[in-house]
Amino acid sequence: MDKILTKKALARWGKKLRDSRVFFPRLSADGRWDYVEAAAADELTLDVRQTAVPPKKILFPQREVLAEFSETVEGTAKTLELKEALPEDGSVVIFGVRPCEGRAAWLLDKVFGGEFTDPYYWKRRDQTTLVGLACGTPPSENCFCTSVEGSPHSEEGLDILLTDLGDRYFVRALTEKGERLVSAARDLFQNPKPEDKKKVQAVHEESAGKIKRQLKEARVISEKLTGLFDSPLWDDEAMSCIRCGVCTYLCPSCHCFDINDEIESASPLQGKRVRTWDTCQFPDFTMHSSGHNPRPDKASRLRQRLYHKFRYFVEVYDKFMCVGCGRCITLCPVGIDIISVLDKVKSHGS
Amino acid sequence: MAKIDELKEEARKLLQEGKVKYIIGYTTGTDGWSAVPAFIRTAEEVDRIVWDPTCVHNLTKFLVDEKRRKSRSRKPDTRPVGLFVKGCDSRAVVVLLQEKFINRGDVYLLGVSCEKAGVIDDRKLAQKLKGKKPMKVELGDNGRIVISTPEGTLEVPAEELLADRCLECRANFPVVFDVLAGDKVKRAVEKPYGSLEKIEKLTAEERFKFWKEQLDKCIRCYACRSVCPMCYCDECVVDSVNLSVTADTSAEEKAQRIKWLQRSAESSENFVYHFVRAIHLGGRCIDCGECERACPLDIPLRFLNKKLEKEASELFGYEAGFDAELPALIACFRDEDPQDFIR
Amino acid sequence: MAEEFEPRIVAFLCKWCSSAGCDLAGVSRMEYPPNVVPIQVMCSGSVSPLYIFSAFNKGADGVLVSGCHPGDCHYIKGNYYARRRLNLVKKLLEYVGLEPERFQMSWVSAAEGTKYTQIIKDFVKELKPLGPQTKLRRDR
Amino acid sequence: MKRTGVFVCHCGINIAGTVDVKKVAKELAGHPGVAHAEDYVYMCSDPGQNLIIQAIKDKKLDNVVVACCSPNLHETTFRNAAKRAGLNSFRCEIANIREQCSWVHKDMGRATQKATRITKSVVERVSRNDSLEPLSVPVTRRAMVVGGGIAGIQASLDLANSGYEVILVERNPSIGGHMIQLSETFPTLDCSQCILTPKMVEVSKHPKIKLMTYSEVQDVSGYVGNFKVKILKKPTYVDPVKCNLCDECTKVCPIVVPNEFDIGLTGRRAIYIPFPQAIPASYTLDDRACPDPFTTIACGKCADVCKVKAIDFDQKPEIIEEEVGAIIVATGFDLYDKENMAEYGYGKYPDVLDGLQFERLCSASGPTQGKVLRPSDHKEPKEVVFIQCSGSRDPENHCAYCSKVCCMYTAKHAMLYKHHVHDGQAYIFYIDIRSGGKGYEEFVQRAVEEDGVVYLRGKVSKIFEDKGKVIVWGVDTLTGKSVEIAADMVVLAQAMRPSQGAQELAKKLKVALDKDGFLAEAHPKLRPVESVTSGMFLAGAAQAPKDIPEAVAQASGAAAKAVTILSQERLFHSPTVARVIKNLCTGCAMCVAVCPYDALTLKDGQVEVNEVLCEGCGTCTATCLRSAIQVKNLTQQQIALMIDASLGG
Repeated sequence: MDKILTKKALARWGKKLRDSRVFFPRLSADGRWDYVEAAAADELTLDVRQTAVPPKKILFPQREVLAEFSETVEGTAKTLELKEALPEDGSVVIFGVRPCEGRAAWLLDKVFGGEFTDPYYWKRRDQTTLVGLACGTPPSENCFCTSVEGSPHSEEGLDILLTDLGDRYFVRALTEKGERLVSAARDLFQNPKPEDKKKVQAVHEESAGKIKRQLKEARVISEKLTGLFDSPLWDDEAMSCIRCGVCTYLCPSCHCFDINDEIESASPLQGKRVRTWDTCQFPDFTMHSSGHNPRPDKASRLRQRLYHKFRYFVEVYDKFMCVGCGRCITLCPVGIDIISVLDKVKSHGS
Repeated sequence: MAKIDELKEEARKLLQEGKVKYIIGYTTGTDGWSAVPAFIRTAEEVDRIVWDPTCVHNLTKFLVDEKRRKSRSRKPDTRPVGLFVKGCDSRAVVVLLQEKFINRGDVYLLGVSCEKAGVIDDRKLAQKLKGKKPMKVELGDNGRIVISTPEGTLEVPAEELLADRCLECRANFPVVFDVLAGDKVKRAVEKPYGSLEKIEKLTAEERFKFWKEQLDKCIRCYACRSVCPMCYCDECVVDSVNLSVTADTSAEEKAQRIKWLQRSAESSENFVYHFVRAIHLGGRCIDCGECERACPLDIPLRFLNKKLEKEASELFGYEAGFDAELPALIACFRDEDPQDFIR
Repeated sequence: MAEEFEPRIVAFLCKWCSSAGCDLAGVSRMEYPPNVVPIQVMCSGSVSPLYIFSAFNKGADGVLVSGCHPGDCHYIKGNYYARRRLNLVKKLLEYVGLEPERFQMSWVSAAEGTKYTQIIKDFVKELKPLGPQTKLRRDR
Repeated sequence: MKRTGVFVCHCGINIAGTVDVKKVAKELAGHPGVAHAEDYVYMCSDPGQNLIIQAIKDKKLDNVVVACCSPNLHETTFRNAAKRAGLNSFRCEIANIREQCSWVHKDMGRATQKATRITKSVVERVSRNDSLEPLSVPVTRRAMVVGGGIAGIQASLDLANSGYEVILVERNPSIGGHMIQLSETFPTLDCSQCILTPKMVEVSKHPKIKLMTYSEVQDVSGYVGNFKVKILKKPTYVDPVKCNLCDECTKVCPIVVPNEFDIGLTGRRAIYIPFPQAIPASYTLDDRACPDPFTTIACGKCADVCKVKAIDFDQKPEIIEEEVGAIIVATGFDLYDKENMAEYGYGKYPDVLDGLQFERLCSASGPTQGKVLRPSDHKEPKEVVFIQCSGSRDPENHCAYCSKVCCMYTAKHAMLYKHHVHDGQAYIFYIDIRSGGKGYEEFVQRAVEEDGVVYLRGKVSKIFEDKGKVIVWGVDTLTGKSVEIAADMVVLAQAMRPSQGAQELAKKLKVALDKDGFLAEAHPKLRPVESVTSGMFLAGAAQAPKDIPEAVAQASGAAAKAVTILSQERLFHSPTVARVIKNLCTGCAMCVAVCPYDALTLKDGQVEVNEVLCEGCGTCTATCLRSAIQVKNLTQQQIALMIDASLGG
């Protein structure tokens, strides 16, 4: 379903959705872009620079309570009650999602879906509508979505894709959820004219050209990785790594987690079982209780990150686990550049 | 900054004569303008070395990796590592010496004086450029910073771009070095803790509001401690994996190791984490500002460490990173230490 | 019905002076409010800042560290290190906006049962108007 | 999971009166790791202990927590009980719910809750305790006694006669203390010097006593059983061996200074012997009085007249190092200075004396050879007023405490006065008469009945001089009439204070002081001669005002206590010492810097603990940034759990 929405009407569309929690990227007081929940008064604004934290934080929050447990004591008899804690009901709409971020969601769907589905993720996913915005100009210097089988207007994972046509948006509802969102404010939309569709075409083609950074032959690299597990390359590339979690925590497709019991009272026993983000970049990620660590150094951890994204994931899903948003490049405190590392992989030995 | 060429010559000599294992310096990153750490192993590579106001990193951090590697290898290469140090970085070296983490012989220090300038704050730069992409950032004459962009070059007074900590720096040339580029010109700082005032003058409630907002942002990616040269512990106490784990520790005890805080990045836990970091840096932080720079969420961590630096100096007359022979701040006392807060 | 707020206080007492002083208060049957749970440590010098952060994190409304008077430390100088270390802790806590009353330190000798009693009375009195400590407490 | 047993003591109603012990036991029964919890009326009783022992066996307990009185009282009792049941004694810990809970609260509900939290926190602690065996160290089987008054003398003799070497340190040129200054002693009125000098001689001749007069303790290090002491021996400039006591030197010495022995009633020369029976019997050149014995400014007359060449200007202060296993502190008292007494003329009236001055006045060896004459005009005083509690029992202006001996010695003074001046009249102003003690009350009665001493109940408000008389204004609170006496002499029973310099010494010895500056005993009832620092004992007036028999008794007590240490081959040292967690230690050595006992050393980049030197204070733990050094059985892990328990539940 294709529609047209004037930019003036955008805000009203947002207002129409008051029964859902609406998120969109905003400039925070300290000058950062971030997806934040809109208050009643807020005017929807789109087309912004890249946020530091991707919308992953809404679909796959950094802390998810999986269950709550509490113990009751009768004399010496103790009974432990365990109760699952699914995310609360309530529809969510996220505006201004970048196509790469949409694709990231699409990758998370694969991880948390399939044979074993993750109820927590899916409950959030199902009640969330992603309203994407095609990138007219790349939101980041380091965008390279086109190199990893994405594009500034790719539709995977999104429910709606907006394309900026100057004074109006071209609205394409991609899923039922998306259509529902549009029909919720039917009167705000007009039907597109043929020239609109042409313009969209133009905008999309043009935008792809604006992407400066490129990772050439990603598939070749993926193949090449198989032979390089023990290469000294990793030591060299990891020299300046400081083993922080920036690249992974802020990656829209990284999804590793840790599960802990947060004991709130020892007697009677009470607490929560929580899932929190974790990252292969932390030394204790693979630490065994024996003290042995199969990934003892940062080289092996850098390698793991790249292998997961460009080899293991490809083997399982035939997709890269990288959407080319470039956050890991932009935000790395020591300027480690995934593109140049992978380029080295490609040129390695040849 | 022309003198940097002397350092490069020195570096080349050191490598040719095999006097150092390798040299840790700066080179230009993939963005084509900002410096990143470089590990120079051959004389040929020396040309990659750059020195400009984007050389923000405190390379001292990499001595920690070096020590780990050394301890792991069977017959370690005992030659020193060449290390480029600014004033602040050199004070980090002093603290590492003071805490016997390294020996003076482990490093060959290529000191660079910031003279009247320092390094830039890329956030300030971005604001100045309003979306323009820099191609090169250099220190021009008369303390101005020259930025070349595709749209042409522009000159800005250093003060407008320098990192706050540089503006409050009291050691803008290395306190310890083997060779030095640039002159030991002391910059006059009338208010070494000026940046704290705007927080200190707030009421308790306002201060709490401020810090809660800031620390709520924290996602505990630990970039702050990872980039900090003082955070060289093999394992941070807030992680406490091995603590009190001995041969006779039961699996259950391992499972129930001390959790000073939960992994959840929640306000209360973030407070504990940042408290521990701040207090552990008391008398050790040399204000290289790396934690704040590395933070992807722009938490003004420097204000925490700077506060304790201020208290240490005002309460105990202690300044970190100037004398490796002194005992650590919390490993000594004076009879006249203030105790007005004690009943 | 709303009960009066009763602050929960953790007190780290050094074994030789303050805990003995606390004992003396008992022996002399002095009375003070039961808001304090004492934890006996060997020396105020052994009180790590982590204890204080942790106590507030776990919901303490107030934390007291008490040791021997300067010069009287059973371990010669432990209390001097405590004085320096905990001064920094106090400054830090106040800097992030915790009410100054919530973290206190005292010198109580083995002979000062009266002083200990008074300190606890005052502490509780000062904490009550502040209400529960929620700033650093982990929500449970 | 370790199985812990919890035993809650009622202590009669001492605990059960304000703490619902049954509820505490019930609460604890539900606590994780608690396999058994019960309460009993007296846990420390035999049946109580047996109950613990049984439970340990029946319930296969790994740990025991006894919730009762302060660990200072019964920790040993219960640890031994646990041991008898086959547990390691360090698997037993005490939760103090009496001194620190039941005795200080009234609200049963809240006291019970607090007791529960205390006990839970100790359960958490003990659940992480290690089984430890005491460390043992050899004992240096000699003792040091500080202070050569009657207490120090008695303690030294008792120790020496039990066969142990004793170093007796006295800062004055002679031993004897204040007792040697007294004329007679109550209640027997026998001559003080006559009964003391034999003991002094015995000290000087005793093969096992090393007497160090004119010496001061400078520094003490080490620990019970193995103290290292540095003693400063001040130069006397006279060789006691050569000196034949001919007394020629004092005759030629041109310098006269007030004589301490007569409390300024007479003068002495710069070179002097404190008193005829001084021990050691030798002269001392007081280098604070003599201009400068090291230079030619000194006249050198004494050296010139000394036939035996005993005078040696080249003597230098010496630091002598000794090793001892136990130390007895008997530093005695001084009188509260008259100059503090505004109402009594700041001691500026020559005929207003303090008790000790009057003793000298009555003493056969005194300035007046035992005749009672007023210092001002050497006339015999016909009316003498004695004022008790001068500076004592006056919290507002002076000392809050009762100096205990004044009632008796004032009665004695009045009597002695009457014995010297038969037609004289003695008045005594008093607040109360405290004559507890064998024969004491009778003694006071004798003063009233036989010697017609007039006791006036009331305080003296003012003293001033008028026409060669000392006018005393007071109130007789019995008749309610104000009294004015134009006396010839007034004697103030000044309060007793810890001797000057005792405070500094206490610091060096790490012995605690009480609020009045007297040495603090470990327990007011049960450990009256021990200090809180093990291996250090207290004797005499240094601990509190007391009379001679008490001082002697305490001295013998302290000696006996010291013997309990010296008689051991080896001493057992607590094993709750620091332990380094090697994989966390980076060798920054901050802990080495803070350790008060030099128990830590840096060895190949890591810290090592000398377990014998370590006292387990844990200052290292708080200093270490990586929690790499922990005190056994009080680790940070344990404290963290205790914090949690003391806030929760």
